[in-house]
Amino acid sequence: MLRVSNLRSGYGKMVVLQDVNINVREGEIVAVLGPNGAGKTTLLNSIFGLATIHSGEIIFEGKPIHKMSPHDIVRAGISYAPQLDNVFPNLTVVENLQMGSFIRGNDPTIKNDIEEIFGLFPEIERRRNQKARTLSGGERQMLAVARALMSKPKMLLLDEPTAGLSPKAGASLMKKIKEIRDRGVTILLVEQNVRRALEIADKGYVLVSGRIIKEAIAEDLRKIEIEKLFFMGAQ
Amino acid sequence: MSVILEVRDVAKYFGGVKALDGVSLTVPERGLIGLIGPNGSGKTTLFNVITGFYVPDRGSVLFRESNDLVRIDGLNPNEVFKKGIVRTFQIPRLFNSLTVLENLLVTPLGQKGENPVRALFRNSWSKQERELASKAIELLKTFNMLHYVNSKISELSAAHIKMLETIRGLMTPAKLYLLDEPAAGVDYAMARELFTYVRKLRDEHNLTFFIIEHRLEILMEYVDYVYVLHNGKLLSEGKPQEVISDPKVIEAYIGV
Amino acid sequence: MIGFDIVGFMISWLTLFGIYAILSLTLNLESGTAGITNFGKVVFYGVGAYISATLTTYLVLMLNGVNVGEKPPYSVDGIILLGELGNKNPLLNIGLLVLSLVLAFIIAGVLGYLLTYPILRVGPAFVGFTLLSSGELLRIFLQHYEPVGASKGLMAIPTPFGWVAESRVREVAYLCLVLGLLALTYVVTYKLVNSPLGRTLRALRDDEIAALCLGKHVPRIKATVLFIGSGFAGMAGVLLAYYLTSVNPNMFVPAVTFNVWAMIILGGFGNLKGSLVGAAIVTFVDRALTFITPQLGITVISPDYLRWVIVGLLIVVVLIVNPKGLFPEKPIKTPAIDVVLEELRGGSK
Amino acid sequence: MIPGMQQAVMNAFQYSLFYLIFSLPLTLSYRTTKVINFAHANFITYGAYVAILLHGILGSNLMSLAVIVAFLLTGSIAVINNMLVFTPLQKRGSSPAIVMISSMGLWIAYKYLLYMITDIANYYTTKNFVSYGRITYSDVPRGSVGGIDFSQALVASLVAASLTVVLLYILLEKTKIGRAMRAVADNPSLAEISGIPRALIINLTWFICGGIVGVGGVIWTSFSGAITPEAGDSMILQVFTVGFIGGLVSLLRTGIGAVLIAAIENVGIAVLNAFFGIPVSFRPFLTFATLITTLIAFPPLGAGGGLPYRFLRRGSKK
Repeated sequence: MLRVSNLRSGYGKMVVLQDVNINVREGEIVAVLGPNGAGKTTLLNSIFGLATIHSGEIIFEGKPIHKMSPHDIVRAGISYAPQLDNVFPNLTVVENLQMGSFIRGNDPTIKNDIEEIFGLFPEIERRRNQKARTLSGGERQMLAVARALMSKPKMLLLDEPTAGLSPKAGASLMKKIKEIRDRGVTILLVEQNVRRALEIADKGYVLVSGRIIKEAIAEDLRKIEIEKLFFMGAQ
Repeated sequence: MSVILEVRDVAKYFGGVKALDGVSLTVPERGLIGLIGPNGSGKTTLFNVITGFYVPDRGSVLFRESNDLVRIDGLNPNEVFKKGIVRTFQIPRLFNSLTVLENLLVTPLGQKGENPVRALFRNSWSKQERELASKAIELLKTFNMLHYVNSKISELSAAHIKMLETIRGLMTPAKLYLLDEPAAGVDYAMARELFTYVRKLRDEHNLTFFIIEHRLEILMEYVDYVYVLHNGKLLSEGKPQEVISDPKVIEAYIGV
Repeated sequence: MIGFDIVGFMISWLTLFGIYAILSLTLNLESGTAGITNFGKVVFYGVGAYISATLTTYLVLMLNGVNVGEKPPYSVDGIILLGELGNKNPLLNIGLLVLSLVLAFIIAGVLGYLLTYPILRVGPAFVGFTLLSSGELLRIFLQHYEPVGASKGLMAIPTPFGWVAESRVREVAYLCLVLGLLALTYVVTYKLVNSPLGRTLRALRDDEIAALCLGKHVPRIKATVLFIGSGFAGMAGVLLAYYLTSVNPNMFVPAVTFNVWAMIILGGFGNLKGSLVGAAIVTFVDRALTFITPQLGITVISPDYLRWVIVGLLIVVVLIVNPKGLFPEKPIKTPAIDVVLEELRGGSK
Repeated sequence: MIPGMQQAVMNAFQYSLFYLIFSLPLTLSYRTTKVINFAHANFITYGAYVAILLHGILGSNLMSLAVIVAFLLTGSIAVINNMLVFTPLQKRGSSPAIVMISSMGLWIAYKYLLYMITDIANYYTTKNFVSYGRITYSDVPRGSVGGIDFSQALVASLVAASLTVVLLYILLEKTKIGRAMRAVADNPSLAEISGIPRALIINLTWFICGGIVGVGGVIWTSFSGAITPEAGDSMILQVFTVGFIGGLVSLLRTGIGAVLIAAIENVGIAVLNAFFGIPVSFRPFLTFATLITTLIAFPPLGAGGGLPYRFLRRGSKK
């Protein structure tokens, strides 16, 4: 469904990612694991047209998307929940969700979808008419994921959705991500929290210092000590 | 070893966000000290407090001046620099329209030609200027960057930009260097080279380094001691090996 | 084109060029090199002009024993008296010129220094706006302040060379004075730009925060630059007042500031030679329009308005098409370059 | 009681309405587009001249007609400025200061273009458009209620200011497009990620902001006794100071700023005039003093930079 091949990208002249190859099949949860600063966010930004792509290509459903604007990429069916600055702080929770469905125009089913999403995230339903800036970190993460779902994407990019959450909240969010996949949305998940990610992922990539150093199905990854890879890198 | 920098119970709040919530730590002279922690743990805020960008809401920052530790919190950034603290930024802040040489030459304090009256009389400052230029050239030679001497910053690679930002402090008698993610965006080999230089500088010039770095695999190889910040508090500290195996650190980084 | 006075045209163009070039050189130092968004250049220009006008008219009358309480220089009597008394004593006239230049430099400079205080910590928009509105305030003040003639301004200002009988000689002498001061301005700005100070100013423009972190006292440096730039602008104002022999508040509209901006944008930010060329081109267009439009029989459109429209569009178009201007900024020339050259030459052997 | 105080309070009320109409769009346009638009004054003047030319050339006495034409014209000017100047500059990565300087260029060009238009209009009609008298409209009521005189200007500006506040509120809070405008202001990159067409939203913002200010310009012709092509310029000190009080972000604080500046100017100068004999024409000095105080005491660090420099060192010595 999504294929990233030989990607070399970064910001301006700064090259962050080198030779990155990633494959995501429909219906999968693919986790990209790696320590802080490894380039995980840059990978998602590259897919979403927010980073500078020096070479390589990104194909989504057979169409190259690495030259498209973020706006067109949303229309193509990908949605993105960034880790930071992921809500509109001065808009209410409901308004945030409505913004997520902007490309759907005046679709009458949006109202239903909002309620449905609140069904998935009852924690934020209680705060539906509050400004997003009053939300806690965990609630913001949920709102960000919820907002991204509102465009009815075929594929969802998630950047460390559980960062800064308590273990309990993190685990429950992961469960919800799995639920979202079961509703038919393919998920590319970037995570630092290896164990939590591998609980739900089908496949994983380990990204260290801008390079993929390991690719395996989740079961195999669970067996090795990924921490070592994190701290010591490939060398 | 005597302490060069001491942070005492520093807190900094932004609205309800506790960016720093009572952090105390010390940096010894000639140390190569790491500061790590997940995103948003308050590392850069701590640097900002030390260098005078922010006034801490509580606590104090002390810096060694001859034999005493004096308070430097609340000073303006330019005054902090004069005490002997140089910092670099996560996103390097060089002067983009100046050449590499000019970026180095702009750094030294007390240049005669910076006085507007003296600037009019070239003779009064040209000798000093030549000396500084020789010093800059020596520095560039040491770091294998002499061929870039007349290049604009935009012609440099990311690694060289990071390097230049670090070495421009050497144009002045600075004692403590605060480096904010020197290896970010630099490839592995260059990052190691950069850290090797840092170690060499420490050894040869008796400098002290306090380094924020996410790329632990590189950092851990070079530093003597590591502090770990998490949610504005000191989570752990110790020798690199101890910190890596500290369950609290693993939990903060990797999760349970 | 019958009776087209080419020499007269050249003299008037060059005089205007000289006055404006002083402004453009110093604005380029402030804004091009040091990055201060000075939208209030006209304040210091106007202050200089009014200082010389006020000083000269009052002193000429008073030293000739006229009671300025009864016959102030802006009254009809005063104007007539100024015409009679103004150009008798060469020494007095030249002395007044020197006094005006010195006072204008100091007062305009100090004003520039003081005006930086409230704006040191805020972004370029606020800096620009504060300076811009101080220009408007100056104009309102002048319009309502009776001792400087309120909205009529001051007229019949005795000129430094008023005692010279031959008008062409007088004009040329004045032109020499203007070009002399321009040369001084050029030398000073050139030396400042090509010095460690100039390097620090560019650093400040590129990244104020980084400069502050390298120990540069950014507020003080900015204030000093505005002192120098404003001082010279004050002197340019003196030259204007004597050239036109009259001043009034409507000469100092914000458009004057942007006329100078157009010059430095056209010539190139941070390039002094560019500022000279920019000033030459813009003032030439100005003079040419004034000379040509009446000859073409166009009376509907005032050349003044056309000029300002051109100035405004010039700013916009140059910024869009070629933001570096005609002459891009050059590296700073200090002895450091020689050291590098020696080193590189030595290295190749 | 200070003589003329009642009049001063009435004036303060009248001016606060004008400042509302002129400054709310300034804040709205900055926070959405991040452009400091010094050509804002042109919208006021062009709005006023729409009314004047309609009145002087076509003999129209209808404010409603002038309002419609002015809204369309000044709104379009704002969009054209954005499409031809601001957006190309921003796309090329020009600094906010450069974009701001370009708006200065636009300001000068538009202003003197209007002078040329007035000259041409004067040539064909032999009417003086460079200083045009107050216009009395046939479609705006006036009268006196409870001893307070409701002039046409007061009625019109009261209606326009209320409509501006109410309609902006409905637009921004209740409609999808308006929420998208707030979203773009709040977090431009997330807006883009969410698929909101930012360029379109920004153009729309310009159109609305330019249009509202133009309408204010039309109403100004029923208030000011002598309208010149500088009419807008004479108000930018006040309008920008009001905007700066709102930090160019908060519409609510901008509204408060409008009332505050109108009060300081009108009531303040009445007091100073009564006690110290300071001429009423010096009232902009009060606004300037407010501006300087705002900048020193609460330096707004947004709007393109700011320096972490403190003149008074707090907390360094205990």
